Amino acid sequence: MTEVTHMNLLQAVNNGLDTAMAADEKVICLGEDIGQFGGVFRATSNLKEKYGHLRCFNTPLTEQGIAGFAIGLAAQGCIAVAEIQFADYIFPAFDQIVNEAAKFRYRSGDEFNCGGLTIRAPYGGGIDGGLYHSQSPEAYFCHTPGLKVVIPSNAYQAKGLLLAAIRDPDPVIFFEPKAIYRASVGEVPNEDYELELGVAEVMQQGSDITLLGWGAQMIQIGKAAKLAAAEGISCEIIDLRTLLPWDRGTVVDSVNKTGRLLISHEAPLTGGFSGEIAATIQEHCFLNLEAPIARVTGLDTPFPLIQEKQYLPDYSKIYEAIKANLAY
Amino acid sequence: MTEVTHMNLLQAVNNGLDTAMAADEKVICLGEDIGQFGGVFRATSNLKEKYGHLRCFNTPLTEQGIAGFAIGLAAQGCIAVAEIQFADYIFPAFDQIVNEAAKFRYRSGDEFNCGGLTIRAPYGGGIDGGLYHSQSPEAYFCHTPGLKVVIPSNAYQAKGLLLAAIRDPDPVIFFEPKAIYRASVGEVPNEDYELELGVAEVMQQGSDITLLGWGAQMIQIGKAAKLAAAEGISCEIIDLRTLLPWDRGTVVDSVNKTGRLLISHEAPLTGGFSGEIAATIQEHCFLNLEAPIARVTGLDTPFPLIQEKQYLPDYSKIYEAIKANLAY
Amino acid sequence: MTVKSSQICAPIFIDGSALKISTLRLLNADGSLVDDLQAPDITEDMAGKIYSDMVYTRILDQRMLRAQRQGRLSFYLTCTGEEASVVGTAAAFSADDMIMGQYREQAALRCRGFTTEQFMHQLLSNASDLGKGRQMPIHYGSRELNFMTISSPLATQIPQAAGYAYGQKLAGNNACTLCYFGDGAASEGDFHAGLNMAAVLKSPVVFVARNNGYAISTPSAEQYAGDGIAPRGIGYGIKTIRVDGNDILAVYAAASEARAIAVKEQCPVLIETMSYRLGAHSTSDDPSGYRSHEEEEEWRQRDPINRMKNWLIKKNWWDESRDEQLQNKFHDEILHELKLAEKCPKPPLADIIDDVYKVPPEHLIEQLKSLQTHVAKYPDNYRTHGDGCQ
Amino acid sequence: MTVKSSQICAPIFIDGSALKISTLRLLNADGSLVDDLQAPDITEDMAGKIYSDMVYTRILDQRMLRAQRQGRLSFYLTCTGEEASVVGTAAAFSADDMIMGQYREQAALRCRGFTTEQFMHQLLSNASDLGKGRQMPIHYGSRELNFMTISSPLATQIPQAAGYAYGQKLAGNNACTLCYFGDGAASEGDFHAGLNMAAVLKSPVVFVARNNGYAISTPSAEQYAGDGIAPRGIGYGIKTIRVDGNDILAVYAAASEARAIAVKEQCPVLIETMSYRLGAHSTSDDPSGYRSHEEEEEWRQRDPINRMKNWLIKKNWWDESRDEQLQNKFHDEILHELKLAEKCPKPPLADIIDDVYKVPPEHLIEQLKSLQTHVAKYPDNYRTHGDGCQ
Ligand SMILES: Cc1ncc(C[n+]2csc(CCOP(=O)(O)OP(=O)(O)O)c2C)c(N)n1
Ligand SMILES: Cc1ncc(C[n+]2csc(CCOP(=O)(O)OP(=O)(O)O)c2C)c(N)n1
Ligand SMILES: [Mg+2]
Ligand SMILES: [Mg+2]
Repeated sequence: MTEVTHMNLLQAVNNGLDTAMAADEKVICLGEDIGQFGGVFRATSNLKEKYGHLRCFNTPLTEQGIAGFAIGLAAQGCIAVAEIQFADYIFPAFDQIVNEAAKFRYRSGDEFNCGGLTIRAPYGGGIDGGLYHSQSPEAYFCHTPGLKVVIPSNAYQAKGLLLAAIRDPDPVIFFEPKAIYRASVGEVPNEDYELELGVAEVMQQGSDITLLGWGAQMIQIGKAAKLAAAEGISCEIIDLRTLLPWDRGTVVDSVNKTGRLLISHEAPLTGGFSGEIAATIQEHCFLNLEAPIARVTGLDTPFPLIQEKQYLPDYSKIYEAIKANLAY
Repeated sequence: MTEVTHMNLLQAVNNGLDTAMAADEKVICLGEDIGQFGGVFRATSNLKEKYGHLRCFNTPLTEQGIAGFAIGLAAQGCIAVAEIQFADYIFPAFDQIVNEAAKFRYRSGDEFNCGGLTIRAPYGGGIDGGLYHSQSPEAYFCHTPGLKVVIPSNAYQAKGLLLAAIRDPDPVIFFEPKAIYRASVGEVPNEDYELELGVAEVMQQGSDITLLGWGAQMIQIGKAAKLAAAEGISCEIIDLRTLLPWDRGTVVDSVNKTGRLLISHEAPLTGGFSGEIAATIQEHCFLNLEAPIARVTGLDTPFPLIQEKQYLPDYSKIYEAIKANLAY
Repeated sequence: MTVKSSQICAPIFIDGSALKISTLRLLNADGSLVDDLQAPDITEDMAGKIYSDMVYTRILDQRMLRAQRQGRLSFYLTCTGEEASVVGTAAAFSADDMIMGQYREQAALRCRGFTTEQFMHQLLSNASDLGKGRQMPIHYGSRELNFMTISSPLATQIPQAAGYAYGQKLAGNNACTLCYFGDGAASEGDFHAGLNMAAVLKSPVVFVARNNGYAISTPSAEQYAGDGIAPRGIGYGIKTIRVDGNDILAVYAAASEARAIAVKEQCPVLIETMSYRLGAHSTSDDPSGYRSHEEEEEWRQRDPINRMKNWLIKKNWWDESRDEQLQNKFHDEILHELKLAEKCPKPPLADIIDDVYKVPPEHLIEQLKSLQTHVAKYPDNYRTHGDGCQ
Repeated sequence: MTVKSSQICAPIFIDGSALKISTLRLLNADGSLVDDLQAPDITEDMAGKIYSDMVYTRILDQRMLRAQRQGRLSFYLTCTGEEASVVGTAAAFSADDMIMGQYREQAALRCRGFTTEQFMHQLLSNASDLGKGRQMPIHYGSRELNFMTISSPLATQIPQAAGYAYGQKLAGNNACTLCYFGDGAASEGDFHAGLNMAAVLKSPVVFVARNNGYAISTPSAEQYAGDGIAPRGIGYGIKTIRVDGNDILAVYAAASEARAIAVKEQCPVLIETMSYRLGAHSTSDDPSGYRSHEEEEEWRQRDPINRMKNWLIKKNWWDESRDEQLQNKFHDEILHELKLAEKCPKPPLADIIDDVYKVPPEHLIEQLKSLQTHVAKYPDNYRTHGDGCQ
């Protein structure tokens, strides 16, 4: 019998990092304030104490440097786990991630690779953070061949996906839904385990419509599905978990069954990853679709502060969109 | 009668810059090698001579600096036209563009703005450039509310859209299809004129299928449409011209008429802007679509060198996709 | 053939610590002048205004910190300990000069005349906030006062300041830009780009590196291995000075001279102010996890406000009873305005799509309309506190 | 109370040009030693190898430039004028040390043992190119030779080198990293990040700033306003030296010492080599638009290869006839290999999706399949030149 501990998503991240560092001394954690202090969210608590300042350390304040340094570490053979303090601050590292990490193996003909690289960053709204502590930049990275993009939605996933990401032979961007860092609590195995990347999780079976999302949106989707169920609407719920490469097969099968698809994410609508999914699914499920694929997302504005609630795609918006889709 | 000059796309860009600088002394051009040398493609030829080194100058080699400096210039009241030498090198400036320029007016409640900013960059394949002289990064910017994204496909558009972009009150990213810098030749009015941003151009009326694209792809689309016409297929061709905000109305009207849509771009498929367009059109034209929306794009790999031809979405691939779509 | 003086003929490396930069200091802790210097060039009025602005900032910070703990603000961040670095620099500039700050420079805004009411509206994200409630507390901005709206991404303002100042140079009106940043932000690539571009393109900008020893939890020993920020200025060919940031006279003297150089020579200047962040990084932080009380205490002894007060008293420009009066006045005013502001309405929903572009495009108008319909259907889900105010 | 020596009490700014860095030079143009120095610590074998690699690089460059003009290569870029800066540094390092270059360091690759055949396969994007024909000519790389594959985006290798060297430190095998970049690339934010991180985190990396006076058309006067790159090293607290980049003995001496420091003290070192890009930036460039023939001519007089040859001859380690022989040998070998390589096949189509990920995911396999079907249908549209070779 597997021993488990009740913990929240943040603790599961910490536990995943701890597990990875204990299992392999090549695993190195780096980032702003992650040493002594354990990170502004405390995702790296106690790691410096346990594994020493050479394996868990503060960096100077430079995201492009952190990414570049971590790529170099990974190219040398280390397993580099870099933290970007907020996903909003990943953009100074964009060139290193998109032009370098993503293309490292390809451009060298596999002479070199930086597959040992994982970049973690808390992302998303829900903490009164306004423009610069709330963004969901996943779509930018999903348009970048060579990267993998992973987003857990609960504590169990967080540890299992993080361990898989760290050990994956390709560079992985790992976004953590900070809104539910503490709110999402569950049983997490004490042992070392991995959840396969590239595989979506069907959270609930249903027959009338498929609801698809990732990260903190899974909670909103779950609530909306409950409201819908009360009206006799049976929702199938899919947590995508890995956005790049994404599990098309699972989504296609589901939509072929339900005939309807709703996708939800916090990022702005235009250019958000729901567009890619909708475009692919309309192609693969054209004859089975009974209504247009619906997208419930953030507005096409920067992330506001005082109107955060209004901006976010919440359960009531999803619920309304489900009803509209069924009434189509 | 308007006087015109026969010129290529590159000369039209140069002419547009010249026209803007002559008309308004607040217009400043800056970038790597754009002074004395006139830029590596010579888009800024003679501007330093004509307007002096204070208004047209080389910068140190730092794209993040160029973008930041140009944002500051624009905030101060200048009209800043910055060149990024290749679109592949715009990523070090990503934070300044996406976190700063795009959000400048919003975050300040309109106390400040950098609407005077235009960033020009040659983009796309076709010059044996491999990974780092061929990229089409437009989708990254189209997911960024606050920016406008403009791409001309011929000399006439280049001058008119560039002048509109420079004078537009919002920051504009202006990508120039370098593959056809010299190949695309046409009559360009000598006078000062602007083409409205946000408005697509219907290049050819048709009834069987709508073909949508931008930049150098318009040439491939045109060729494919000719081949199709020979088989009795009538293509409507739309050049999107402005990708953000894009002209949904024109596309919806066209697809409602033809019942079919094919979108083509050089950028990789996954997360490319065709996904957004397809997602939107399937929503708005659901009942009129006779086949899935087709996308003919670059592969989901970095841009290769030796297999560039195979990688690019060319006329034959578009032509095959047209036939497959009509046979659906 | 002989070796020219700029040549060496043995591979002797210059040590990383070769360039030690001295610190300008004029004022002792007891308010006496170092080495019995001449009184610096500062009028009683100016000294009074500077002191008053420093005291105001200290009280504003204390009061708002408490308000945040009481749950009345979502977030706050103090300037405590660095008031001299900020007021001493800002006071040396003209109202036409643009200020581009990092976030810990509310003292400069006060110095420009931002009112208590304006502070409160921003902190509470009210409809009257110039920033329309869009950014977190402390992200102030005012076109009227030439104070650029604060942006969270660090160091981005540095190349922007270089560009802004270049525009001022072209405009030819003898204005310049004052740009603040921290010892942490100085590690960002944008710092390098901004200082180098300003030097090469001759932008009249005065950079103030507020070296307060920490970037959140990261001490400067883990931020850089050189002698702080100042030597980098020399590397870029920028005139540079380091000052004791807790010494208001030194800061003001350096800043006055820096502004004069920037405007006269149309070039950048760098000032590094050596000080200490006496409080937590922000209300989200607890410094006890990464530094000692003793260290904090040591710096508390060098409080810049006390030091200036001692000097003012020595000069007979000030006394303790006026000091108490002033503090009480600020205290009452701030509390009063806070209460008023708490009763003010929040920005209207329609604001949410404004200013993304100068004119909202069609798709945003549509998104707003459907949002409004939805909110009207679920009003309880979207209530914002605070309604009705004069 | 007196002022401590590190204090000043008048606002005197340190001038941007305060820190002037001297240049190490050992060898005069005629091959004599500066100031009749002792002979530097270099064996005849090592000197011969260095000289041979410099000459090889010069001839390779001349030959490939011509091949490009003949349309046999799509692009080329020479090291001409900077051979001493590159070979003199690379030769001082061990085969275990990683080299991370910018793109003008083919001489370092030669020094490591890259064969003419390997050069040709990369330049012609052949199936035998270690990089599988994916990058433009001159983007070499070899795991076996510890030479990191070149990447076009400038300066990105600098923080990567800091990280790579940190990994070497942890591995504890006394290897270090040699990282090259140009005077232009040193303006990128990544330069700042990389040098500062290496200094703070104590990475054993030797940075070589190849200051050749230009970044494409931009002269260094428009690149920086300070005294080059070296003073920046001091700003980061990094041991730094500037050398005459056309003086092979100075470069080699500095590099040997730099490597010793980096490995022994486990810290970064910065070398700035002052030289000149004698040719165009690349085959896409024409320098006549931005600099004078006189300037070029002046630098041609300081050719590093000639200077070394004069020294070798003075030492009786070399003579003109051996020189001619060597040149002819290289010339013939290169021409021969070029011809052979021109007959080699290009990489197969299936390669196009390899190495995006370690294992191609399903969507890429699908994309490849449909591409293969399409190409089979339109073979004429997708022919690549070159087929059949042993
Ligand atoms: C680009 C970016 N990265 C990270 C952060 C998160 N962050 C906010 S303040 C801060 C420390 C800044 O330190 P410093 O520049 O020394 O200023 P101080 O707070 O000491 O005044 C950090 C890391 C940010 N705001 N922007
Ligand atoms: C990020 C980036 N920006 C621009 C370019 C285009 N570019 C290629 S080489 C070059 C000049 C580099 O000059 P320098 O670093 O001095 O090296 P040198 O060519 O003189 O050896 C430029 C601007 C690039 N490759 N990468
Ligand atoms: Mg600080
Ligand atoms: Mg150079």
